[in-house]
Amino acid sequence: MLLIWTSILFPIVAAFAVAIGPTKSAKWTAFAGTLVSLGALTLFAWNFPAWHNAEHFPNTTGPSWIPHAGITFSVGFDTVSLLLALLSAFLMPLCIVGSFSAITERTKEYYGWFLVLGSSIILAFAARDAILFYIGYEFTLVPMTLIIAIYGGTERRVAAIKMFLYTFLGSMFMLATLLYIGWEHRLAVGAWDFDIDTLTKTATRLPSSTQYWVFAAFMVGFAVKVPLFPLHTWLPLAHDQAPTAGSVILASAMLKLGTYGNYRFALPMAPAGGADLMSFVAVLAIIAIIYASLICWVQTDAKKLIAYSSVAHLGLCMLGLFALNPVGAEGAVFYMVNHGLSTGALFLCIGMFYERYHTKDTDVVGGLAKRMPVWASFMVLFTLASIGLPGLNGFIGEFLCLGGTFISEHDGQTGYPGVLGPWYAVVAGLGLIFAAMYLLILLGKLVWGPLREPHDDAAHTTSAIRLPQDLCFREIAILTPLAVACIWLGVQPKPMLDAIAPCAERMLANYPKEVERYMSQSAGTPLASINGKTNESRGE
Amino acid sequence: MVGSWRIMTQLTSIPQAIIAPELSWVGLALLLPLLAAVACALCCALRVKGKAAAIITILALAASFGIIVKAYFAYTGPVQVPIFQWLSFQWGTGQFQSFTANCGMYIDTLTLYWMLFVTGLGTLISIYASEYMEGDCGAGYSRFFFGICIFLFSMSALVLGDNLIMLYLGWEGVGLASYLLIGYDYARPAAVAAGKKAFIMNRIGDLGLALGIFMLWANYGTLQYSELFAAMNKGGQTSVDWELSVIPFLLMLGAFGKSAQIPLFTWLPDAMEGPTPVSALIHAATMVTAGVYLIARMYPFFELHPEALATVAWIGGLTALLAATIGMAQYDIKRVFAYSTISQLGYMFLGLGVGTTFGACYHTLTHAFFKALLFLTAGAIMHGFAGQLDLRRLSGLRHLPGWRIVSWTMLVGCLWLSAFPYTAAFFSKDAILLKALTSVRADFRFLGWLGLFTAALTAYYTFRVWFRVCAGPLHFEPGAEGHHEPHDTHDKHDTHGKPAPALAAKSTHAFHPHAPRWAINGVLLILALGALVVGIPGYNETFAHKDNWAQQMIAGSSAMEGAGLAEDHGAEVSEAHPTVLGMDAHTGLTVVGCTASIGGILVAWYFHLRSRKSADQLRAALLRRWWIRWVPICMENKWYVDEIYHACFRLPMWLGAQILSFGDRHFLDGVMVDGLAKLPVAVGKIFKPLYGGALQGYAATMAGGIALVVAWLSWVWLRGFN
Amino acid sequence: MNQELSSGFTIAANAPIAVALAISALLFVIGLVGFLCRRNMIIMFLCTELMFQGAALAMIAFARLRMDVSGQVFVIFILTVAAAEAALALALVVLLYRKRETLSAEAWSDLGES
Amino acid sequence: MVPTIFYAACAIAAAGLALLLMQSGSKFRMGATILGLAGIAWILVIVVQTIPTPTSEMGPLGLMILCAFVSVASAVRVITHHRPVFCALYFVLVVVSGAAIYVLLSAEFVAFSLVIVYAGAILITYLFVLMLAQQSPADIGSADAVDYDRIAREPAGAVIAGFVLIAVLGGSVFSVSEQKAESILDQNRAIRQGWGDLSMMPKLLLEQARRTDSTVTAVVARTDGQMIAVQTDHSAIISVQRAGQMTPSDLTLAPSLLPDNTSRVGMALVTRFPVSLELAGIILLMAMFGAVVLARKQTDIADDDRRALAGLGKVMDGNQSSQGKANR
Repeated sequence: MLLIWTSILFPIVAAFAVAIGPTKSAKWTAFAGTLVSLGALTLFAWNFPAWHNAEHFPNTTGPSWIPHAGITFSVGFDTVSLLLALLSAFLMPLCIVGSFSAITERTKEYYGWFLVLGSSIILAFAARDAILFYIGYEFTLVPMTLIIAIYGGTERRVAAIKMFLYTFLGSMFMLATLLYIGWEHRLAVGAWDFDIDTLTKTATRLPSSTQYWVFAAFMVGFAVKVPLFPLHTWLPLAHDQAPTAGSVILASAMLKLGTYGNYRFALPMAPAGGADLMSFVAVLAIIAIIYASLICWVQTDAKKLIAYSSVAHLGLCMLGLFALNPVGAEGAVFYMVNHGLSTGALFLCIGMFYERYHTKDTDVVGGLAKRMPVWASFMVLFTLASIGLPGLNGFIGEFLCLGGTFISEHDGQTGYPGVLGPWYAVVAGLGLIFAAMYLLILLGKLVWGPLREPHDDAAHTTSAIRLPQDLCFREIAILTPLAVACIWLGVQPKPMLDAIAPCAERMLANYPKEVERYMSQSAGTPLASINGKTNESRGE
Repeated sequence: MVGSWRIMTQLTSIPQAIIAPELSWVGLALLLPLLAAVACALCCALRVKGKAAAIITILALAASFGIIVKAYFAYTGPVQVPIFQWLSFQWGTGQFQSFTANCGMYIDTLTLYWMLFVTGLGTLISIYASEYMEGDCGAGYSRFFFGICIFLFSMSALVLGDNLIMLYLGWEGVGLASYLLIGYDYARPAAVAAGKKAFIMNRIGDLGLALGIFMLWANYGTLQYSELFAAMNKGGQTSVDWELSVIPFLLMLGAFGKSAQIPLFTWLPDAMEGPTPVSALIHAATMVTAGVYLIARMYPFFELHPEALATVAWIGGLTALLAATIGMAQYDIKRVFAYSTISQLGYMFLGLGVGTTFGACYHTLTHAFFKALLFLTAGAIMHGFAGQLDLRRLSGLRHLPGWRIVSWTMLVGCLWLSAFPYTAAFFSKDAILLKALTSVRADFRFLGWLGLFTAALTAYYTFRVWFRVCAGPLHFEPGAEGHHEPHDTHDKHDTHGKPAPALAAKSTHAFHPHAPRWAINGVLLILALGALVVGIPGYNETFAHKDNWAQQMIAGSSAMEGAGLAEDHGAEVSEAHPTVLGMDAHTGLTVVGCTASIGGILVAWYFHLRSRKSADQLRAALLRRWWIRWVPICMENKWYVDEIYHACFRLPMWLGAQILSFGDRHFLDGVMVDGLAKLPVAVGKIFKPLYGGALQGYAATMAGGIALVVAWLSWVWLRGFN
Repeated sequence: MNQELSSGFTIAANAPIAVALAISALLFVIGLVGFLCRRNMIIMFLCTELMFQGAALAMIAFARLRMDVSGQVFVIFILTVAAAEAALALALVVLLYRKRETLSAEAWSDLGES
Repeated sequence: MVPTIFYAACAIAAAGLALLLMQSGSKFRMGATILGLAGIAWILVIVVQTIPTPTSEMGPLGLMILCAFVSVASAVRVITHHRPVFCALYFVLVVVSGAAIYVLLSAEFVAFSLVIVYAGAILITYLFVLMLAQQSPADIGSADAVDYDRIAREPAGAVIAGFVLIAVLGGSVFSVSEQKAESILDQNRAIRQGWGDLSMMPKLLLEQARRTDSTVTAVVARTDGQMIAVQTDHSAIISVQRAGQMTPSDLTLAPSLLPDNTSRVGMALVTRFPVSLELAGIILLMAMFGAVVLARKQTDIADDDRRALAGLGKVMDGNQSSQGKANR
């Protein structure tokens, strides 16, 4: 408990220290702050009692905050949220070190806000109270908006505002739904309570028609954050304009809040709605995969390409989640962590060459294997991890997501019936081919091929800190932990898979019977599912 | 029509594998290449100038080979060796409530058979490459061997793995190695593009394989070979369930991608952009046979649908013919060999399809040797003549001192490739064609004849190369590139193979081709010897009437199940069709095969040695006649397959992607999102005059607001009263 | 509930009080209209005083109706506030007048976006 | 009462007011004035009609209506007159007629303080400022006022907003009261409150008690803890200590001894709203300070001078000082 709060609050303490302290030491203070946060969380994970048993949330009690509204400061982890929090805490110091040379102006504000960002992300993952979660979830937006709007590219203001408003709009749906469930709880019991478990129990008791709307509203909220197909357009712009470290955290930690929200709220709270809408969401996810992949193919901006690839990858993650069986759910959770690692690393790599050439246009720069062999090696490694090469981390999640989708239709045997099936997997699998296509094209342009460099040396000289041609020690030190993590998770996924399994089962606890109900309904009326879909699309 | 369908119930059981953790030392065959890869990567990182990477690689691969040999002699029966738990978890206790794909090995004769030539050839080709790549010392040398080690590791994982996920790991891993090595010379866009193409086309096949794996899991609940075979042994899956029957087709797609069959064959010729040892090892001898291995390994499952194997056969036969026709019209030596590889792989698939796994696997073995040999000789020529591979610009190399070993070993390779009577390939190809020709199915017999015709074409284009390059008057022009040839190495070579003074006058830039040294020559000789040795099982069977070693190896594995039974079945029906051209099947085939082979060679001799002009005349004559001119044009342009793919798939998709990209930015984001965001602004503009800054505007808003609120309140109250 | 509310509507039961209330409403509205229409800042403030008058009259009327002196006390407070407001507002007007040499309220529209 | 009729009256009054504001020429003025007065009269008639008035109240009602007309008419002039000074003077008329209505509503004290404070103090201040800010006659030229006094700003919109307010409010209020016309004034409550106020004023209570019975020496609490028990005939019984008596005895006070309006207001001020009273004082004080600060002659002082005034040294480097500015 103490450790969790340390990991949440210490960055904020460090942020104050950064604000008060001298400009020179700001970056080291920030680094130390994130390290302590990571250390505390690691220590907590080391002694975490629930890695291997299904005991529900070992540490969940917390002091009351607003007693008559039933809001408490309760934090605690299950393995999934712990993994995601660890991922965020792990990336934070790397991002801070990665910003040493990129951020040369207004450094104090930058590191201060960055620490606040890290803190709020961990808070969102750790929260056991829905309102506390909402606070962490929403508060990430403030520092991120500032980081993009102040330190970003040429269109940073537009990007920051669009990101803020868009995701804010989405989370309003989420908040409204949470409050609604809290209200239902009050009607039933007579007192407010926003404990997530309590809310889940309340929500699952609602009639299925209500759950349908609860789920739909949750989905709207989280789909913006994930982002799912028609609601994704804020992401490429934000990524394109954000500074490198901002992109990393945005892709690796903040987008995970969306999928995590589905895992923690939408799916377990409204199983009837989930069962009704699973095929709809799956179709959207598949559209996201294909659509974003195709767009990636013709992107010339390296960062935008990675941003769109995030859309595609998280589409696959959502597909796995909505396969509603343990294989898919395991894959999806695994994929959340993996995507964080590999995409974060890719953003870092691109940031590193951007610092040297001040362009991300793959038509202008290319063939850097000759100029920056060390960088090229890392880039190739992370790209392969992102493609999903077996033996690296990306593969496990991708394969399980796809496999979960494939076997979803197989009733009875797995204990988890579903309505997706081979055809969904076939279409989504095309995404795998596309992923190889666009990422290899990126590699082919950026890393391989004859050397192409922009000719204006002005760009080099204006850079405040002169960087060596290839990566310096600091940059290698950033990428190496990520590379090790990518390889390690690819070779030894077993401990993590075992840790996720009970959580996945718990999340899916209500699904077999709900899906069967849905299937028996739609069997009675063949058009039911189609009607459901059109209703839903109208609702959105 | 013989459905293997009906045979299903007669399956003899596949020997059940026992779990033998004590055999885990075989895992060193996996581990060593991986460690060597790490060492090579370190060499790369430390920018080692010497040949340390090559030495490490050779030692590791040789040790790996040694381990496999030891395992071969220690072999008693199929075993399953667990190593560590990889991708596995469970959520229940039932059969379908766990997902298990551990890192482990499944060792049976098929595994050993494959591993023997994979590691053996890997070692030899590494030795060859240690000399071949020496020009890149300090630049890409370590990277090259890193790729080789990764490849060997992946290939070993593919073959040794005890479940399909391990196979998939190896499957993608060899794809990666292939990608890295084809694009080894990354400054050349063509090489990069070829690597990319190879990876992506393989990925298409991989998707099929992955889907097949899912389907297997969905229906059998396991991916372990031993458990899958046990489930097969139980039989019972005779119901016509579309899910079961689709399994072989999905797996087949993977095999077609990896083994460059129609429709996924176009990457292989392009892959020749890679360094020649890579072409020899990966794109001729080992990796491309992974498809054959997959089908052989999963052979029982290919009988889940009656037409699955027939599809394999047809694809194989057609690919063999198509690739041979293209190969006839190519001028680049490596491309000719590449198409011949596709063609020979087609034979293997034909063999698998018509039911002789033995023939297919035996052909894989022989092909590995002679094709590696051919590629390595081509590589030696390319190495010596600064990248020159155009067979019109090289001639009579056997007269050149220092090039004799190359010329004669190349002849061995060519004889073997053209299935010259009583060479190893003759036996292996015969095994396939015999099976096809004696099949009860008419279409298989047709494919057999097609295969024979292809054999004649093969003999022709093979010897077209040899007669052009090695025979005839001495003449050569150097190639354009000398990229991995630092100048100082030239002089060193001159002492070894001194070119004749007359040659210097002939070549334009006073060019000195440097002849290969001991490593290349030695490897060529060993391979030529190997090509002879792998014929021994064939000799034994044909002349000594002993047991065929290769057949025994295959028979001991899962691959034999279908084959053995189909053979029995074939023997039974061959009463009705005992003959080929009226003779006993064996004799008839020997006669026909000899005719095809020797006929092809003679034609090649006439057109490409005796009267080289007549070849051009023939071509011109064909081009003059409108009704036949499409044949040479199509053959020279590879039947426009690349172009068709481009027009049918790549271009529409690319256009679609452009449209989507534009739509995403300007419609979805521009119109929908930004438009929605502009709505409040537009509404606000209506009221904007009120907020021009004048105080009264704000006051008026206030008054209006109060009026509205009061109106609403009074309305509510009035309703409440009435 | 209903009963309680309806008792609140006895305000108009006495004719003089009803008339006073009507006047108070009219004064308030006239003041409002004046505030919106006039451009002279001083007159605008005068109009707010007019609105104060309306409110104060309503207070007195209700005080009479309820026979409760609180209403009258409130009017005293209104007077206080009006005096304070007049002092400050007029000081401000003087200040603004010094800056721009005009009493027009439209000379001061810096609050606007454009 | 039918609300529609009331709305029509409001509309007519609004039209008149709008016409007056638009200043479209003096020929409309008379018509507009008549129209506006007619509208207002109609409103008042409707209001009076709604409530059946007892004959005893007819006199005050007549006076009330007279004052109403004066008040509303002069209010209209306040907002329509071109000359600010006249506006202020008309406002005095509004205040005075308003004070008359206060008296009619038996709020004498407030009425007089209104006249003194408003008409006397505040309006004089306004006039001062008006004079201060008045343009010289030469600037006015031929027209009798400057533009911003002559031309109203969007009168139609303002009038609509205002009269919609009154129509809606009045319509709803008066339409309801129609059904409640029989309600009477809550006299009992007022009496009770009056006695209650008296009980909180012990000296006055003693005085009133002595006025009834001169032997009273002290007023004591009754046995039920209350000071005063109000009877149904509006008289009150208190418990008093009489001279020469050991035990307290009851004394009945007649309704005529109720405290008058002014003392009740004063009492309410100090007993029920003491804090508000203090706050009002503070507000006034602050307003005075504010007025002094605001109206003081503003001079722009340079940064360096300001620092000098604050006792700080000058900033040496110009560059640094500019940085300092940026920081501020």
